Amino acid sequence: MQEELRQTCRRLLTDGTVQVVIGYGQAAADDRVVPVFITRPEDADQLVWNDRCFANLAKYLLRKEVAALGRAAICVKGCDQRALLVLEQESQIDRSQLTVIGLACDGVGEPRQAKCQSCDVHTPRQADITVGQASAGNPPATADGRYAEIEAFLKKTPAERMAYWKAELSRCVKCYACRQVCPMCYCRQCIVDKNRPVVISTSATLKGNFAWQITRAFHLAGRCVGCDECTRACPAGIDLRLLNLSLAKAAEENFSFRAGMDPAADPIIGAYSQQDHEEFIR
Amino acid sequence: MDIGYYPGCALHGSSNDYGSSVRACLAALGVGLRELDDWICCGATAAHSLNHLLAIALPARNLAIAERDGLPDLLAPCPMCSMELMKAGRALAASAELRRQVSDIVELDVTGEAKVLNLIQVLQKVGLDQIKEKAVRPLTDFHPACYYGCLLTRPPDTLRFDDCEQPSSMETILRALGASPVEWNMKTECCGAGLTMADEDVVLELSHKILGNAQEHGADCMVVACPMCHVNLDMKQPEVERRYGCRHDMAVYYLSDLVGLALGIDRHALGIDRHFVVKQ
Amino acid sequence: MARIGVFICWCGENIARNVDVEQAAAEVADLPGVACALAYKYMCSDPGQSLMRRKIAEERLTGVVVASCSPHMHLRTFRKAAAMAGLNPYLVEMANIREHCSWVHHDRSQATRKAVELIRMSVAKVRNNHALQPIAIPVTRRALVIGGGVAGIQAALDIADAGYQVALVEREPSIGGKMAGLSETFPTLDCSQCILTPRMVDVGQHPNITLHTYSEIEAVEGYVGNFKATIRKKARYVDVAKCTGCGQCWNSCPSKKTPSAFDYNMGNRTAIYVPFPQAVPARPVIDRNACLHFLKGKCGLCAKKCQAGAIRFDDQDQLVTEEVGAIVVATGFQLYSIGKEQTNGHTIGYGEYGYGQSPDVIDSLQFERLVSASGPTNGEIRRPSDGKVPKTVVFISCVGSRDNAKGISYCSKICCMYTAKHTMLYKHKVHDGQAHVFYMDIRAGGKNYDEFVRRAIEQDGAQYHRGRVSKITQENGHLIVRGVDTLAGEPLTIEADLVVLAAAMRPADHVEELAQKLNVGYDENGFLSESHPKLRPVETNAAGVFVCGACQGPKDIPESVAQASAVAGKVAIMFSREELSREPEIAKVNETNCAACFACVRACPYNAIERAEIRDRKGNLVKRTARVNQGLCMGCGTCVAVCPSKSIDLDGFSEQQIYAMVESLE
Amino acid sequence: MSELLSGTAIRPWIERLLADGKRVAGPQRVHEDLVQYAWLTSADQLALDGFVRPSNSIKEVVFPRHEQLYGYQFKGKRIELLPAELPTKEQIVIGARPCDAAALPALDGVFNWDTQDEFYNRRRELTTVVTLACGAYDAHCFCTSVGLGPGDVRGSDALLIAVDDENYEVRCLTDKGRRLFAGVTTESSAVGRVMEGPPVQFDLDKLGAFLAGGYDNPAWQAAAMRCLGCAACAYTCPTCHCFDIVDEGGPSGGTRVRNWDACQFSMFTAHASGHNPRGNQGQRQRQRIYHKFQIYPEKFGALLCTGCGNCTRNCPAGLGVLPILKTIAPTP
Amino acid sequence: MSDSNDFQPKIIAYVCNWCTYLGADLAGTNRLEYPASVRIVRLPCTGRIDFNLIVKAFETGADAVLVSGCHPGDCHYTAGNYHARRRWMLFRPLLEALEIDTRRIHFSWISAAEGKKWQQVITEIADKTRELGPYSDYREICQAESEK
Repeated sequence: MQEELRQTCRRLLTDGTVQVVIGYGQAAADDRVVPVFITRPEDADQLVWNDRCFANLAKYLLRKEVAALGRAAICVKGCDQRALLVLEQESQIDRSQLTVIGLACDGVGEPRQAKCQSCDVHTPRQADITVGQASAGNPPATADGRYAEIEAFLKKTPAERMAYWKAELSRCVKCYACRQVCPMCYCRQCIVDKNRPVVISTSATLKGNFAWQITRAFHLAGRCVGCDECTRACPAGIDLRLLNLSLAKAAEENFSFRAGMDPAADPIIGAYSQQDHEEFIR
Repeated sequence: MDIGYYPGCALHGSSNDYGSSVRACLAALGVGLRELDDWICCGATAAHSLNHLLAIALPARNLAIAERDGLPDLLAPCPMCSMELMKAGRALAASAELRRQVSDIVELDVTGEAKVLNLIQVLQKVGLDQIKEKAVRPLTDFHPACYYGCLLTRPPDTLRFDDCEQPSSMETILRALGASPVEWNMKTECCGAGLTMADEDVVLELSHKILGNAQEHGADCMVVACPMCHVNLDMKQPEVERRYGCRHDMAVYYLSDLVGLALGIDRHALGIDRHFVVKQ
Repeated sequence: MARIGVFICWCGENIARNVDVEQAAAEVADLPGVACALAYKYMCSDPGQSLMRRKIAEERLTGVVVASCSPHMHLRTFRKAAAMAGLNPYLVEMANIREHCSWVHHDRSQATRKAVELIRMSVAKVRNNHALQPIAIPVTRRALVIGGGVAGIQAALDIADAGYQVALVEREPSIGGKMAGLSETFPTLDCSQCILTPRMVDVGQHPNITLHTYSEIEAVEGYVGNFKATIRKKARYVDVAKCTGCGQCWNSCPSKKTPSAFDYNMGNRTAIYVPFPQAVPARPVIDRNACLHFLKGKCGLCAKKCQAGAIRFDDQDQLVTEEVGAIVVATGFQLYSIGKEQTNGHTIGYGEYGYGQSPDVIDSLQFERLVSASGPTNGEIRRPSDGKVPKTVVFISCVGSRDNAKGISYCSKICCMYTAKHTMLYKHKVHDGQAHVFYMDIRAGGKNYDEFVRRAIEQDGAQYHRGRVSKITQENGHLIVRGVDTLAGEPLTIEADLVVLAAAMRPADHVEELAQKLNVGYDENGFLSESHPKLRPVETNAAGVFVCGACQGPKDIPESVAQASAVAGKVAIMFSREELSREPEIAKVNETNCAACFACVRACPYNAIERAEIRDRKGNLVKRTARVNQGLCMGCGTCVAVCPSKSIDLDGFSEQQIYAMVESLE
Repeated sequence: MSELLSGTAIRPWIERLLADGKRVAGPQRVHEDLVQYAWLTSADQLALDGFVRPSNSIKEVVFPRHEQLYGYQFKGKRIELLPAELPTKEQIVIGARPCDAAALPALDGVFNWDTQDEFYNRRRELTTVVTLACGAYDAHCFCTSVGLGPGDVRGSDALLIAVDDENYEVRCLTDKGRRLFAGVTTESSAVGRVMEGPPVQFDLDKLGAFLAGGYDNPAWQAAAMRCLGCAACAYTCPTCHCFDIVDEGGPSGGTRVRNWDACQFSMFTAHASGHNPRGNQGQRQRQRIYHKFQIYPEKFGALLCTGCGNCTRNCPAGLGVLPILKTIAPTP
Repeated sequence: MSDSNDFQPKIIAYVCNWCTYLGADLAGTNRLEYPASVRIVRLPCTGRIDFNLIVKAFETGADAVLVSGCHPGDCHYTAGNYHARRRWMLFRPLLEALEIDTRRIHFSWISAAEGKKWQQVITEIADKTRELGPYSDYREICQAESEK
């Protein structure tokens, strides 16, 4: 499969379809797989594909340093592709100018990452080129198990939950790795960097950290595609996935909507239906 | 097609003729009736004016039995029964809280899903073509006045069936079988119903008006789908005639009687020979 | 450094009773940025306002907080006053220490503490206010009137007489609306056509009015002062320019059996027809569903007869556009037809009144045609079934109205009056006839209205029965009306020859679609929503769109006409200036920060935000951004809430202001 | 002869320190795969082995991520300043890595160069650093390339060297250290051995030469291409010390605070005008390397990197000092 | 936990300018008394009310927050309240996950004619919040300093 990937990219670069392939490569110093930006056909062999290809490369499409490299092809896993769809819906990328190389994926990480447990996009959708065959096909989308963690978490007592978040968020140093890796965080100036007014305290105190994580999570409401890059990137090991799940769950339960799944479905933020049904407003 | 069957008190007693009529007629149409095991009162007793919860719980138990025994469609030939059952069904479907409450009372799992049908609806379910196909004897010599009474189409929000003021579903069926129903004015008037015990005079007057109006509009018989109506129009007819010194001589059939006759079932099997007014 | 003046109003005793205004003044005087704080008996009074003006000058104030009543009461007042003193009005805020404090909290110390906090909030806000300039929008001084009934006609004429161009759109072949079909009108019993047709002619001849009959609104874009309406002119198959209206065509038309909509199907018309003799324009249309030429491909008699050669079988629908500054909606009403399935799902009719079953059960508009001299019976009251003159007529009021079972909870308002009128007209024509009226109660408020009803009862002998009709059946050519007279306390059966149903008034069909095209709100019954029931009764929440007549709610002719003239006045006011000035408290995009996700574009209820591009001098795309159309934005701020980076903000309720207010509460 | 600290003695000793009201920090297992320096509330939390190094650094002990400098309050028209009280509690770091301890002298320079930072200095005075010589290294470690090693004592008050699974040799290096261990250790003949450090990864002279002329080298941009511009590297780096000063509060008053900041944020150098002298990530990474290997050394005569490798370990894109230097100044 | 009698819960009410604000005005006109510890922040429309405002309210020491606007269908701006409703439908689950006390966040539709309802809502919120006591959890969060 890796060979197939390399050939594909070599071809795309040779015939000038693209000027750069955004993909995965082997780090020089250690065993890690890191993002690489291949601009010459002969370098296509640097591309790798294995279960350590964690990064959601979609984010790089939004970085001007990368954009400067020219017309791009991007390697995506099923989950990453969902991000592309949202970015397209939010007119951040011009899909027609982009070549999407879908990588059939059986999951990443050893043991597999949490998101892979309930994955239903092993084979990326709407890819221009799909490389490889996922041994697990795309199972029918069912909410079963998709929200297991948050459901389990909500079974804890309020006191336990409060204690949990106090402990976890007290470690947050506000390095904003969660924001920087997130493909959906593309604001020109993040709300937390605005100081007139100060909506969110920039201090890495519990106050600032709660406000920040509430905001970060809610700004992803109906947008988060569950790539879990925020969780992976967090140097303090905070399970941000939980928060994203709670919103994804609400979106699916209330509006049977999953971000980045259906090109035809309208975004749920900035939209409404008179039929929206709740029971908490009096 | 098998459906649940809730006879209710009348069809087991005073109106067992209706019972046999329904069974025979539907059997001929290939509809199997599975009588609810251990059914109880439909709630059309003092309950429905005295105790709201009881009025729901009584029919609810019958519905629960149907649901338990996997009988999604439930026939209640007596309109009072079907109305009570439908009313309960709708109330239950609307409120989870009520379902919980009632389930406790009747010690059965009440879902309110069972669909209650009256006789006409069952025949509609069978389908006109089906009935026509099986018919062997056209009813050309019948000019019935179809009488729906007060309950078959009311209250409209509960029944959601036919036009509550100008019903025509019985006519449609009979017309399809060759009969020529008459247009008349008292299709949905009250026959006095239960007052037949309490205040016979009222019943006699009302029945007289109904029979008379049917007569004036050229009816040679009447068709009902309610045991109570049948009692007041059939059993009381001689008394009416005596009281008002007139001659109605109006045979009163159950809908299933005429359909049954069309299907070639004999009068005895349909229980017609147990009616009071027998036309020469 | 801000120099804010705080003016605390006693409102006589209203505030001072529960709030220690002097202490409050003393406390807030110390707040950072506050230059002076003082209490006065009546801030809204002349001396109060001049005190404020004087202080603005003396203290060189950069902002003002008036702590008194609700801003809905006096914010405008105080902003005007500030403007007179040369302070930008948008640097004035209020603290509502009356409705929200002194009137609802009777513990003086608590109320005073709250008042101080409310003032502190407003000070915090005003410190972050910016001077705003009203937004100027060019106005196309031309109006579009939708609907050619009496309301539309009145509005069009008044606007035209004020010297402005008007385009009048009517979906029927002629203007005139419901009123053209009426016989006499209450409470004066003057002939409807006699008073209406002259106005119709005026419309037809008015130099400032462009008439689009047999036309419908296809689309409307733009915003107040700058609308662009696309109008579909349905194919008439008659060249209006050539046609002289001589009548040769319809007199010779062989297809005569089409029920006339104008007569509510009580009479027939030809395939080429004018709906009624006094039609404006007096030009026929061809009904292609009835015309033998279109059905069978032969005939064409009309074409042969027409000297002017005005018949055009090849005519097509045309789309014309009208650019206008204001739009008047006057689409009127229709009757709820009980007994038939209603167009909008929630009002299902029951058959209890036999409408649709017996031809002799008719509705009140049909009755109007029966009595009308120009009607199908030439004004003789003959019942539809057998043309006999009905000797007993039962009128039933509140048919559908005030009946939740029919989904109509409102009173149709005019039925009591026209039913009384009907009984009179009937009596005047059928002297030996007897009119019966079943009613719930008689609502005859209005000049000479109750007298009118009394006349119907006392002089013309109409029998009024207070009660409902339960059922109407047919009995050897009679209608047996069974009801109850609740005053006599007994059931009542009347053998009638004719039954007239005073059916409920409902908005005309498809008015919802029109409302959506215009961004105008409507209630659950489909009546268009005015923007304030008392103070802005003919405006809507869509700036530049006005309503009059029965499309806004049940009304009689005088009210409709009055409302129409009111609308004309509003439009004339709007047109009296070169430019509109609009409230500047609207959204603004920080175009450098906007990430162009366009969530705001999706969210805006007014489609006031557009996708824009910023290009450098050479025309290269620098970035894309959202941009607010100042003419459309109404300042709700929904966009602000959906913008994650707050790159869009709301002047007057900016992030800065709101957070300052909240933080001032710590 | 050597001083010996037996494993069994460590916990009671820490409990005593805690009981005496001292603040004790040390490696703690947060999750099964995450070890961080943290304040201990009980001795059992201390984790000394089974990992290479904590994912954060000990700088927070002397330079917290958030610090109140002073408060202010609007009193009518006046503004009243409320000085923040300085810390008073003695604090001890146990099990610091040499690459963490060695960062402290570097920080001392910065916080005492033009002004004396009383907050930093006070904390520094109150702090005793007990370093534990490394027992393992990983692919990210490069202390030997910056002139340090598994047993380096720079910045330490005492050094622990594992003798066996149980016991540690204690080398007290300062009075603070000696005071801390007085009466805790026992005489012994056993001596701990410090292991070999990781192989040298790059040549400092070559690097110096490259930096001298490499400022405009396009290689920076290429090397930084995958950098996403977060501060995971800087905030877990023992030596990074940039901070931002902001006022937090409302109309009634507030506090002026100092929060960590990092040169990898695009906002770090953004001007009000909209201009940004470090417009792209290449320039920002270049700044980080230059600061550590040229600017700081020129000013203070030492490197601003201890080769701990945290930057790479914590980088979501697998970047950091070592990977960059390897691509820019590879050692043949 | 303070004694529930003397504890005056601090309630911040974000209300729309056209319905609820006027509803509160009406409560005033009708002299309907209610607890004095509520602070109204007037916004044009519930559509404008951002979730950050709720967080900020708690940061400034609110014990309860109310968001109130026009009934569905009545929005002065036709749809702002529908946007708001959807926002809160998503926001509450997040707060539950974070164990921010949703019993202290109230939403209501109060029309300009419902002065009575305004009085009831505020009174009930005050009572309920008094039962819950001061929102000490969030106060702690806000006071917690990073280690000194």
